[in-house]
Amino acid sequence: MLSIIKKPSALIGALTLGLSLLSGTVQAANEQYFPLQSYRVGPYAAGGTGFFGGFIDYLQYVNLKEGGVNGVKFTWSECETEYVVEKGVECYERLKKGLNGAPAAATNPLSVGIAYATLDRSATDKLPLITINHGRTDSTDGSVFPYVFPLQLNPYSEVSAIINYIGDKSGGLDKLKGKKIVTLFHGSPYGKETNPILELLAKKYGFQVTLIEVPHPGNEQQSQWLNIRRIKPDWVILRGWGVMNPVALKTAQKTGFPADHIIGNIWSNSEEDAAPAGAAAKGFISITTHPSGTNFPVLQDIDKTVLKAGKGNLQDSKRFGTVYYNLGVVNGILNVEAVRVAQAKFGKRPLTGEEVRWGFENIKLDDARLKQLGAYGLVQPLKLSCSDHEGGGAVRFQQWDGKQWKVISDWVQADRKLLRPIIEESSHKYAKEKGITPRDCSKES
Amino acid sequence: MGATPLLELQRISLSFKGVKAITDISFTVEQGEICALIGPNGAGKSSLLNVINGVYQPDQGLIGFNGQRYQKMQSHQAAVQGIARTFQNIALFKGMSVLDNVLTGRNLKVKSSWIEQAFHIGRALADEIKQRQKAEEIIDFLRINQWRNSIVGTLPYGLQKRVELARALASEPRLLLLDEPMAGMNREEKSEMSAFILDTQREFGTTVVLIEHDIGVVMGLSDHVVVLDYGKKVGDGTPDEVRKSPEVIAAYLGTTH
Amino acid sequence: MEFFLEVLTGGLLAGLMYSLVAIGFVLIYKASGVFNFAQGSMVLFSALTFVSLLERGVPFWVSFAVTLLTMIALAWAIERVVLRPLVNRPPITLFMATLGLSYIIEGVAQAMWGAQVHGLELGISDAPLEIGGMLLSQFDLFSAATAGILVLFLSLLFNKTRIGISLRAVADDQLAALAVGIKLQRIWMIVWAVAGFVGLVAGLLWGARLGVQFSLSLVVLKALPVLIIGGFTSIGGAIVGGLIIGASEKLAEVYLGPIIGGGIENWFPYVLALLFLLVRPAGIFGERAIERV
Amino acid sequence: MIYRESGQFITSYQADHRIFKLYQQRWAFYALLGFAFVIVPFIGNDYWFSAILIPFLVLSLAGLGLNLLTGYAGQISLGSAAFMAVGAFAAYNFQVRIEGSPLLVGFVFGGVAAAIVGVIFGLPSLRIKGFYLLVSTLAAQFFVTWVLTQFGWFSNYNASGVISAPSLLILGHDFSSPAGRYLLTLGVVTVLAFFARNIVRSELGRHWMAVRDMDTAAAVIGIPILKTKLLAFAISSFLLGIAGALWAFTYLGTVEPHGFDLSRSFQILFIIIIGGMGSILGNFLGAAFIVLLPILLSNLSANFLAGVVDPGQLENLQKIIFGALIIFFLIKEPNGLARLWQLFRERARIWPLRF
Repeated sequence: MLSIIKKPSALIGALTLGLSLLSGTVQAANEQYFPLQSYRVGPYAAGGTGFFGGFIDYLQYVNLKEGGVNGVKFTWSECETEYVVEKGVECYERLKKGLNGAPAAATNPLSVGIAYATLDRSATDKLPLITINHGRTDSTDGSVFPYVFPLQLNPYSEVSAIINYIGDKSGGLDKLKGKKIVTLFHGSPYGKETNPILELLAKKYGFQVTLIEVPHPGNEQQSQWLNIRRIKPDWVILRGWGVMNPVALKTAQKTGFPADHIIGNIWSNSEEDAAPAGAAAKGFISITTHPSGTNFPVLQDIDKTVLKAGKGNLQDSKRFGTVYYNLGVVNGILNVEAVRVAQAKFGKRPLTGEEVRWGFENIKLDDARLKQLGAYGLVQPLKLSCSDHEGGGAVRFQQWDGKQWKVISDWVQADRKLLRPIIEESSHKYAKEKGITPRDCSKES
Repeated sequence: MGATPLLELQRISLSFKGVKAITDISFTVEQGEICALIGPNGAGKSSLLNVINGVYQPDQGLIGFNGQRYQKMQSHQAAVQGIARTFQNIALFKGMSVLDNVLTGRNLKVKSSWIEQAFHIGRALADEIKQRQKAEEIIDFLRINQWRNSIVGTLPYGLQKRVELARALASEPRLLLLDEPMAGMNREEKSEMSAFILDTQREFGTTVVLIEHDIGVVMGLSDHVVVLDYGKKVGDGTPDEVRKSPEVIAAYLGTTH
Repeated sequence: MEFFLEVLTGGLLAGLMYSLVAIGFVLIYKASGVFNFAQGSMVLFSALTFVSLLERGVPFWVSFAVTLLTMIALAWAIERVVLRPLVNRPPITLFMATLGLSYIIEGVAQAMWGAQVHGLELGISDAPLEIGGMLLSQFDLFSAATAGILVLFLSLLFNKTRIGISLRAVADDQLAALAVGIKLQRIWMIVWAVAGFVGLVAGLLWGARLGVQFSLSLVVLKALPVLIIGGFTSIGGAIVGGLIIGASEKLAEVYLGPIIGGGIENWFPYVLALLFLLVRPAGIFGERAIERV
Repeated sequence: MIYRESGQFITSYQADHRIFKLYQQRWAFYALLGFAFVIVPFIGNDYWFSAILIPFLVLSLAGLGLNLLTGYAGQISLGSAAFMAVGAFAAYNFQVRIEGSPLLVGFVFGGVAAAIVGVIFGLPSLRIKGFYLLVSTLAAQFFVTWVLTQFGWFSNYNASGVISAPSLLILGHDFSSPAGRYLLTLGVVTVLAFFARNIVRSELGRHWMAVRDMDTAAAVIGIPILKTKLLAFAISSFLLGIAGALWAFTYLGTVEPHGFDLSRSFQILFIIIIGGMGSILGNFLGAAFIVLLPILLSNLSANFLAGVVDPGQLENLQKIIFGALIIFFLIKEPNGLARLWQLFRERARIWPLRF
């Protein structure tokens, strides 16, 4: 039954696409579609509403300001996942076919679990899976994971950059010797993922690292922080998640550990992570791949063309310019840029997922291009390739002043050369397990 | 009457948290007889049945059954030895059908393993059919055919009592313990139940120990009466002997019961 | 040694926080024999309502009063819609009904107040206090004191008032209580309302600790082992159970964690409770009924 | 016209022991099986296979597992997800560590491993009853997920602790396509449903129900309580373990321990409450309900209420609906959807001779 309904629509879609190619005229379905596996309820709703709000606002902005990319407008629809894996999969399957003939460009679930569950599917369906700032570290190796893009920053780069920053603060990486660093991590695969890298770096630079686990959800951390108090570390790296972050800050205060020596990672860096801790959060430092705030041309422009026109996606307009919102905008910029790059090669028309993938692999954002986009300082310089699906690996550091984040550093780069062999070892193991033959990237154009 | 008694209680005592429920009770039940336990409420009758089939463990004393002696009887062991019973407040499996309840009574006779049953292999089918036949015999015997597939919890009280008897009989017991089998019944139902108990004794040669308050029924039904009061034995003999015993009259028959 | 004491006191104080949630359970279990899994959602709901009112500029005590009234209304609704139709059903059925209830309450709470995280400041400093080299949290001390006052209040309520006496009668024997003319429904409603009040106090303290958000409802998972150890029917038991769980899980995490791997606080209380159960099936203070057949 | 059965008399106990006593019922059932095995693979599409049918089947199996334990044997459990996790990780390790081992043997291995863990956590059920048993099953829930995340060995030292399904090859046939995964799942679930059905109608099934309804009486008539309860835990966990393996292998293709958290256990419990405790059919009805309702609601909102109702509110609404339904079923129809279906069928049987 359903196939009877579905197939004609696909057929019509193909026909219209074919016709528009032949005649060169613009059809009604001259749109590029983004399936959005968003989450606006449940425990992680705060992140979801911000991120998807920013993403949608940017797409809207490109539509309003420039009429899309080369006349191809963007369209999207949302499907609520509640951050639950099965719902994410259901949404993926429901939306992957495109909308009203507009083909899907890429999926952006902003959820590690959903990303993992749709990883194989995205390769089969030839639909890029964008896991900005998160996801499988070894998917950085695009030769094994052609359709997965942990843009900007994978988890390994994250810790490496933090250690580099601590080194900076101590007056050079050689001064790390003998320092004591504690990592407080969420008791989950996500939390544990970077532990081996920290141990590796500890060996390399001669600092002492102690790994302390906080069981999920992390609403009770007394014993962990008493332990930290006993160790008296120079720095605490907070690899938190949800409620664990504010509780960590509160408990730190309770045990007398200074907030300005706690460094939050990429999932501990939003307003929602700091604000609930109240005064205890003041001074807390975290990494970010993009500053918060509205002081960038592109954000000013979005405010003018989208928000002021009453077309903004945020329910609470106060959240404009927050960490998650800006991440959504950055994600929008990168997705749209990929479409633009791909159109330059494949033609000014709606593209298939496979074509958009080529676009992602050939993204090249230098300072000049970023200035053009009005995103200089907001987005780090980024160059992707067949073998490198991360591209950047740099972060800036920000500090919570009790009300908002203030950027306190320039871009700090991760030691990606050191990490690459570890990533490849893991990706090759995966390839072997799944029987994948890696692409030969030297042959890719 | 056989040479060795089927059941022999020797100086049984039982207490709960220091409160004595049964004190030093001894008596014997011969093969094939119907023995009635009588006495006022709280005399320890039900507790005594519970000791016999291992629901409670006595503080001291010995239980002799079928020539064996036990300091403690476990429920499962009692069932294996051939002791079946019914309960004062009906202990049927309320969510199951009448047939299934009766079939559970045959659980010790099932020979096939659960794996055979799960895959319908080996002895499973023949076994199931055999148990079913036996169960149906009992169902016929107690005339509850028409409720065979009813869920027990939905049946009236009198019928439930009969189903419970059926479940007990399905195990082909040597000793049947009945705790107030006629409680709450009208005259007609009582005589019906009495007839079932007598038929059971005659047809299957089952020894019966029962608790009953209705003295008329007791005197008509039993071969042997034991009288309890405050956890002590105050009388033991044939119905006629007991009826004449002054202690019994004082303790029990003299009261308003 | 000093560190050991620090962990121990920290654990004991955290344990009292668990007790706060557990007390709500005990009240309801005593009066209606229901193991109320929705206690956690009630904590969430009350804290969320309170903080949302506060954020909208409603003064502290007015918010408190309004929230309390909401909890009483909730208790009334629960008695009407859930408890009354399920009277005389097996405890497991009632337990599962409270699971459904917790879903409803969580859904309503989020529909009404949204899912974002709220900070809650009760105006109690959380700066650490050093006493003889030992670290104490002012906030935890305050919570402990609150728990103490609450227990005092509840024991006064149960021992000195008419409601309390009827409640104890109901807890003892429902049929007998009915026979002497105690209105069961009314008692249930009152007890659920008091449990709602306890939930509100717990919600405020927990909310100030964690921020008011969804995972507040998860504190119920910590209260369960507390109840097992303390017994379902004793408020004193809930306090002692909380102290035992709090102290032992912290000590286990600190001293056992490094040996077998950290993050054991989630299951350790359950294993401890399980051991308790095997030794004392009715908890330390609970009474075991003799099984009658 | 629905169907008639006049003239069919059951003449032997053997015939009476059949699963479907009326030939119309049998016929309808075989037609349904035929449809599911032969027709559906041709008419279904990716979305139906991957997003609806496969999770429906896997959750039905999980519900079946829990139903044997809770609905039949009367032992309440909140640890179902943990047993699923054991099954998934055991099957995965079997596949990874033994080269070329057959897939189906891996499933069985996963089931057996889950059964062993189930028995261990079922042991306390001897001394503790009712919802006290929750403690034991919750201990299983938290302990198992902790062990699986704590020790990298279980996920073959994957940095993210995630396992990925191996290729689904059976006797050289590749079942990796959506239709293939559906057929594989359907096959496994069908076989196990028959297995479970036979058990609950056999002596062991009667033992379970006896223990559920009154365990002291069961002991008195000679039913071995320990063995009966432990078998309930073992067989229930066996089914749950295989359900876990299917969840990881044929549904998601990947899974992390966190995917089998407490909320999954709740979900499975809700399946049996809504579907019907002590019923085989009920698990399928309950699972269908729990899979379809959210999709239905979100589709409805996307198509008809777009812009009117905030999708977030819809999820809250769904939560409220689930909660309300659970309470409704507990109050009005403790035997769930299965009982409603049975009532409907009984009416249909005598229709139109009802009056």
